[in-house]
Amino acid sequence: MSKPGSGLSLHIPEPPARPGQPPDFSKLVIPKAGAQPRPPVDVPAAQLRDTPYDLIRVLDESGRAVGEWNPRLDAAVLRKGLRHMMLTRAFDERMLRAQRQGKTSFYIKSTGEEAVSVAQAYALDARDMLFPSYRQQGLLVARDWPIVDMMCQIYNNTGDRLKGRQLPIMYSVKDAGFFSISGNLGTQFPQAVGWAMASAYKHDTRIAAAWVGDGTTAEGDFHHALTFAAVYRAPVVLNVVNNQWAISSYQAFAGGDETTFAARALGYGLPGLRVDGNDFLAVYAATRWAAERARSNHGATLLELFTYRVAPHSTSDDPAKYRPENEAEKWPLGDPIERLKQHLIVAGEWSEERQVALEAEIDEQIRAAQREAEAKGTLGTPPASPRTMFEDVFKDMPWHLHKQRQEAGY
Amino acid sequence: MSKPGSGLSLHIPEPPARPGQPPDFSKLVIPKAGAQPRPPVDVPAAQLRDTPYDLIRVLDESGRAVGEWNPRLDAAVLRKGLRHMMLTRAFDERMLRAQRQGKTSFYIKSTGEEAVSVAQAYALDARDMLFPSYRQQGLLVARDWPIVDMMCQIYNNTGDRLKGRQLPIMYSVKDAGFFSISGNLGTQFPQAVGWAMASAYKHDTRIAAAWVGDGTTAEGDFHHALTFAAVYRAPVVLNVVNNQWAISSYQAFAGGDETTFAARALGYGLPGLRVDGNDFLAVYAATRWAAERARSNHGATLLELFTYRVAPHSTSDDPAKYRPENEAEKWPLGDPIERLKQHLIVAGEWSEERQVALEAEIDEQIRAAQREAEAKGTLGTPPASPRTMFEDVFKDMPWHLHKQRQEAGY
Amino acid sequence: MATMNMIQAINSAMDVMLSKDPDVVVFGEDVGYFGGVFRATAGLQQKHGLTRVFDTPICEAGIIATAIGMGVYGLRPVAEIQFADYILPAFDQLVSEASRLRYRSAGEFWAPITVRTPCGGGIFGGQTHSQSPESIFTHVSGLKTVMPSNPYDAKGLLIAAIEEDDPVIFLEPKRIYNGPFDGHHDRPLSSWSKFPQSEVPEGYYRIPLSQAAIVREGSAATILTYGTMVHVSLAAVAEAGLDVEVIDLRTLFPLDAETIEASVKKTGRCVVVHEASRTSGLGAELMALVQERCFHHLEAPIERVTGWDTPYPHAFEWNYFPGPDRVRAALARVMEG
Amino acid sequence: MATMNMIQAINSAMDVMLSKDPDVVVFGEDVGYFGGVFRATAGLQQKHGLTRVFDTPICEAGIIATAIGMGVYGLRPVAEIQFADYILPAFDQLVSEASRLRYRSAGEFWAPITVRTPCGGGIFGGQTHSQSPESIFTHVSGLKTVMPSNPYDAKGLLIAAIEEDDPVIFLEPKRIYNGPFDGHHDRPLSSWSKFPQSEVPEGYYRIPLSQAAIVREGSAATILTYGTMVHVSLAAVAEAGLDVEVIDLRTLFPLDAETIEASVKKTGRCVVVHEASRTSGLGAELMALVQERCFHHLEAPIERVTGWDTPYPHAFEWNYFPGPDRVRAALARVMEG
Ligand SMILES: Cc1ncc(C[n+]2csc(CCOP(=O)(O)OP(=O)(O)O)c2C)c(N)n1
Ligand SMILES: Cc1ncc(C[n+]2csc(CCOP(=O)(O)OP(=O)(O)O)c2C)c(N)n1
Ligand SMILES: [Mg+2]
Ligand SMILES: [Mg+2]
Repeated sequence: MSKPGSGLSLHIPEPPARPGQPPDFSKLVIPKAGAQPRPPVDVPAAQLRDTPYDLIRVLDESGRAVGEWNPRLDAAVLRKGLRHMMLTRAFDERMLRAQRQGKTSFYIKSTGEEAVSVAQAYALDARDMLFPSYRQQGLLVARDWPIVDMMCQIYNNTGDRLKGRQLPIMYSVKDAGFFSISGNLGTQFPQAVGWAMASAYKHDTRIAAAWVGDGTTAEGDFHHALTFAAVYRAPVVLNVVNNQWAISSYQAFAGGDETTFAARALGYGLPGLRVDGNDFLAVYAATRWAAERARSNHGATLLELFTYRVAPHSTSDDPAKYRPENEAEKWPLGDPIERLKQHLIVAGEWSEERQVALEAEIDEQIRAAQREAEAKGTLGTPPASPRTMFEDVFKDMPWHLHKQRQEAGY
Repeated sequence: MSKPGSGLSLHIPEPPARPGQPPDFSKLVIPKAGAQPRPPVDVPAAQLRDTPYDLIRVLDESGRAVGEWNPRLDAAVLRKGLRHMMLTRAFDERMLRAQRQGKTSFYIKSTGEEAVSVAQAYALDARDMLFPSYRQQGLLVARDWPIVDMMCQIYNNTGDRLKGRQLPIMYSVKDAGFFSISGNLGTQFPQAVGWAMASAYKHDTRIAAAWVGDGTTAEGDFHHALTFAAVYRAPVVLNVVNNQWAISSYQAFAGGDETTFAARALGYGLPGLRVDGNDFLAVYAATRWAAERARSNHGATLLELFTYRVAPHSTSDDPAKYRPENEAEKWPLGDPIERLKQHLIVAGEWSEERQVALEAEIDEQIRAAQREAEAKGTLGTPPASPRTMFEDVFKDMPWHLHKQRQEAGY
Repeated sequence: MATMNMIQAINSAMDVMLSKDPDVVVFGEDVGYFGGVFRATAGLQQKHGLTRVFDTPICEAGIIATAIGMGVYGLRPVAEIQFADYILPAFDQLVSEASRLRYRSAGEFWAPITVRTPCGGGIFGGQTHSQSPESIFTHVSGLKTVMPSNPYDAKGLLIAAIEEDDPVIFLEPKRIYNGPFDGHHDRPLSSWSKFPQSEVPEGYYRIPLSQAAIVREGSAATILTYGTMVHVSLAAVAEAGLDVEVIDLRTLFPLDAETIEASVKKTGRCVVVHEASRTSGLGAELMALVQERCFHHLEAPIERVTGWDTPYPHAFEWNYFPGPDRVRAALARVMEG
Repeated sequence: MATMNMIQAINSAMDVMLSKDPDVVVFGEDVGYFGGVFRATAGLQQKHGLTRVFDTPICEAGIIATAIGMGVYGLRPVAEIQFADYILPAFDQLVSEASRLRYRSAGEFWAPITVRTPCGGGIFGGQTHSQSPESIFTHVSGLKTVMPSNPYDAKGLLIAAIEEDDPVIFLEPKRIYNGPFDGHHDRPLSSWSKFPQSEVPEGYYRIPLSQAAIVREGSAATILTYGTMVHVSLAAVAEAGLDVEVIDLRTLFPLDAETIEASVKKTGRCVVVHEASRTSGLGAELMALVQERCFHHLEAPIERVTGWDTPYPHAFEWNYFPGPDRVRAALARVMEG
């Protein structure tokens, strides 16, 4: 839009391709797997000024695990990871269909981002506290939280522990160390830092982890979290899931054209690691590094998980309106499930046959869970009496809510 | 507070010295003057990853101007700069005394930070828009805005253009391109970016400049400003005046122990320059670089002006309660006025005699201005009828304010 | 004349102003290429260009601060906050800055910004896509707050808001974007095209701020309401078979006190209806205003029908939403009392 | 028993709770080593340690978010916002998070945080060191709002607030930190030591939230007020020579409706007094509440004496501040009307 010679001009970012144009990832630089050095977990952040511009990768094209970041996980663990990722994806597919059938009002899938939540859950301890966004359902799946319970929340049915108060997928699972998801983007990021500070204050050994998307990094809360984490050296793993899109907004609208999101760490003197988010082993290794660093009292790390949002933003969204239909297929970093499966097969620890069998088993598991959940009703089957909607505003119900409940006739 | 072996512990920053202890600047690394390379103004930010960790300095110990950043300014300009810095300091001293005499309720000095505002005003064009904090009175002085007008605002007297509405020193001078100062820290930072975006939108040639202190960088508005500046490549110079203190809080409470404030720029892909804030020539040169870069449509720059708050935070503050009494004297980067004076003398362009004469002349100028201002009254001499307090809430006064003014009896 | 629903009318208002005034710019999360999650800006970037209608970072405070800076420069920014629930991160920039700038600079600077944002429930948006925050804005000196109830008003009021030199919060009841809603969620939806207020001029016209509309004349009682609740109230009145005057406030601050006073003095009875939660809601101010001005005319206590003092519970949407039955019951009480 | 001014009483409340409960932590801008710009935390870091009383970055939203996270872990954070004017950047964390957490998680998580902040004018603080934002907080479901008017109440209420499992905004009228202020700014200042409310137990005691105090019994009319205005109202009543009942609300939400109702039913006349600006201020809710509950007992329109709907102008401090003359005039009007 610059009028040459006529002075300044305003720059408005644009994605490389829009509907009707061929997907274009030519600007994307993808370093060789295994080429990234793994620093000791207690290295001073000042010695990590290049990591934000690199990309930690373990799985090479052929599916072999290479380089210093290879976490050398047991095949058994990897098979479990494969299973949890597949379970997450199958769950998403089922719930999407349920939404289409009107059994719930809304749904958000994490397709293509399963490695982020599952591998990160593995890299953290079971008692570490998670402050997720709405796209980390894989964390709950990986912590083996009952799928049925998640479905009951999505259906707002009589089994919904949240009493029908929350939008579907806005889980809260204290028993799984999974913090109540907020509809307001980013607010959990600095709260996680506060939780971690409290853990440190109590000389506890538990750390916190939090997630935001690329778009959400623009919120003030992102800055507040990094500032407090740096100043008090809080034991927290701060994750930016860069899936390239924020609803219809290309990541450049959060600054992604200017530098990496991992680079934000440099401004606070924190380590910033950029990771191939579709590489289960790389995600596990980088998260493990950050968790060990935090647990050994060396403070916070910012992780950028570089991935792609294969699904629409939510069931209210239609990506065909703003990005090439086949962009997902052209994503150069592939699919996390495919890649882990390949790795296991190459390692002689898995086969197409077992894969097919596992798919069938998971499909049955999900169907069974859904039957069980739907036995408790779907949207429109009130989880409880409307009386309950006046509870939990305060610990004890004040007079005005008693009065209003009466007025409501419940 | 760490209990060894008992798990995590919470880190709380502490300044190197508290009252009763000797000042300690031993951790401070001060590079040699002239050693810093000056990149071309259109260099990609990606090639400026070290500048935030350096310190741009031009004046060496003997007072000579050395190195690539030497702006080679005329001696006449430097003498004017010396004069404006001295005028700013004398003005501060007078107004402090006036506050002590009860002629106003409040005052904030900029002692030791005069080079920041005066040299930066020189490096910008007269029509560029300034979005200052409350400690850049030197910007107005350097733009030759009448001292009398500033005093009238401080006195809230009949000459106060702001009709007595604002706290003393919260100037607003549209005619000098000086934006209304807000009592809320940092809010002007993203507003300056918006102004700069508008200038670019209109293909104007004017740029914006904004100032916050080290402590204020922790506010969300700081992050919002840098994000928008980076995304839209706004023509704005964003300044962090790191004077080591935020009231009683050492700069480490904004993250200053973990890295530099200039390093924040890296996270947004912006150039970040760290400058000796008490070196008039370095401040001028770095600001000029950023202004030229912005004006030639290469976007925003973050400048950290490394200086020391010699004065108390304000007339409500007593630094003896939280920092060593003589810390200011021990500040290794000296005094900006002394250093520029030395430079001029070494260059044969100035003398102690002329200095003494100038001091006397300035003293007389300030006294004359004060007499003129006080002729219009001091605090307690209403600037206008209380009727005016109901004006300017809206462009046109709505019925309810008419009614309230009536009720008030004005 | 064209037939427009509320989204089309709002889109048309921005289109008209973008064409009329080169200093008008429109921006917000997803408003550019995509045209907004509610399509309010659909087609505007394509028509008016990349630098006039564009996406922003997800940073409500930054959006408002940017608008203020642009306004100070001399532009007329129209910012969208994707949901009214998400305007709170920008609260400081709106209250401490946009609303105070003219006063603190004694008229040297001001913020001629318009902040559009969809509000209210009835769409199963859950706690954070259903709120009605207007009441807190009506407490802010220096801010004007508007909420239209139909396409014709929406366009005329939005154009007036954009031309206003004071900051305006323009709240859009999302439940009635596509058609009026009388609260009977179990009945088939009606589209705007069947209603006269969908007859909207294609071109420029204004509806002045701070002027309420008497949408139904009556003598038995007065209902003070706005937004979606105008339609709920009209349904309740029809069902009650009472000759009630229904006033659509349209601008919530500064209020049109004269119209309110004249009506209540005529009817002697008053019901206040809004979807926002009750305590310290705008209804409280309306009740205060009415009793200050009409005390000796009041024949019964003023009743308020509002959202409950709880968050908006997803599954209990219709237990929270103040429907026609509750309005009817309140009318019955004021008629007795 | 000791003689304390309000700052000392507030300091003592935190000292007592820090000693009593190892999960209590105190933080905010300049509250650590320095002890706070109003000295409310003076000596507490030295006594209780660096990690229990500490400074924070200048980031109100971060302070509140950190407090929420700590509260979720199980601590009882007491956060200071240096001036109530600067609480707005934290508005989203307070309203969308702290106040909603218990509800949206159906009781799994909550934010047992106390947010202390000095409010109000009368100290020549200008527009951004004088505001009274309490009204907007009383509109927020899930938040409790408290404002004491003397040292004894301040300590008892602050201890109750810290022990509360719901989030509490604890507003401290800074004008009366050192002594009560009746609005006669031209008269010599009085110190708390001359008043019985400065007799404060050194140890632990609580004053329950949501209980108003009748600070002066009377039968001619009722004044509903809180904070600094309690003292202004008492002065006005004395000067008017009327037998007026003065109620110090102490907790602004949830209100003590019973005490209010009983008093107005007894007196039949009511004046609401607060320093906050008028439109949609807490006074509006009080007027709504009173007319809902006492309509048939009211013999005159309820009057409100408040700050004007403008920012707080530095040089016109005493033209803005609602002094005893304005309260007396309002009393005269309700007695006639
Ligand atoms: C404070 C706030 N602003 C706006 C929204 C509306 N919104 C919901 S999701 C979303 C996009 C988030 O994108 P990103 O952070 O990249 O996460 P992703 O959806 O890609 O996982 C927006 C704008 C919101 N929920 N909260
Ligand atoms: C939003 C906000 N929070 C807190 C304050 C109170 N306050 C005024 S100045 C100040 C310290 C600012 O320090 P810094 O940013 O370093 O600037 P300096 O005073 O050193 O120039 C504080 C906390 C304020 N004015 N606004
Ligand atoms: Mg994203
Ligand atoms: Mg400072």
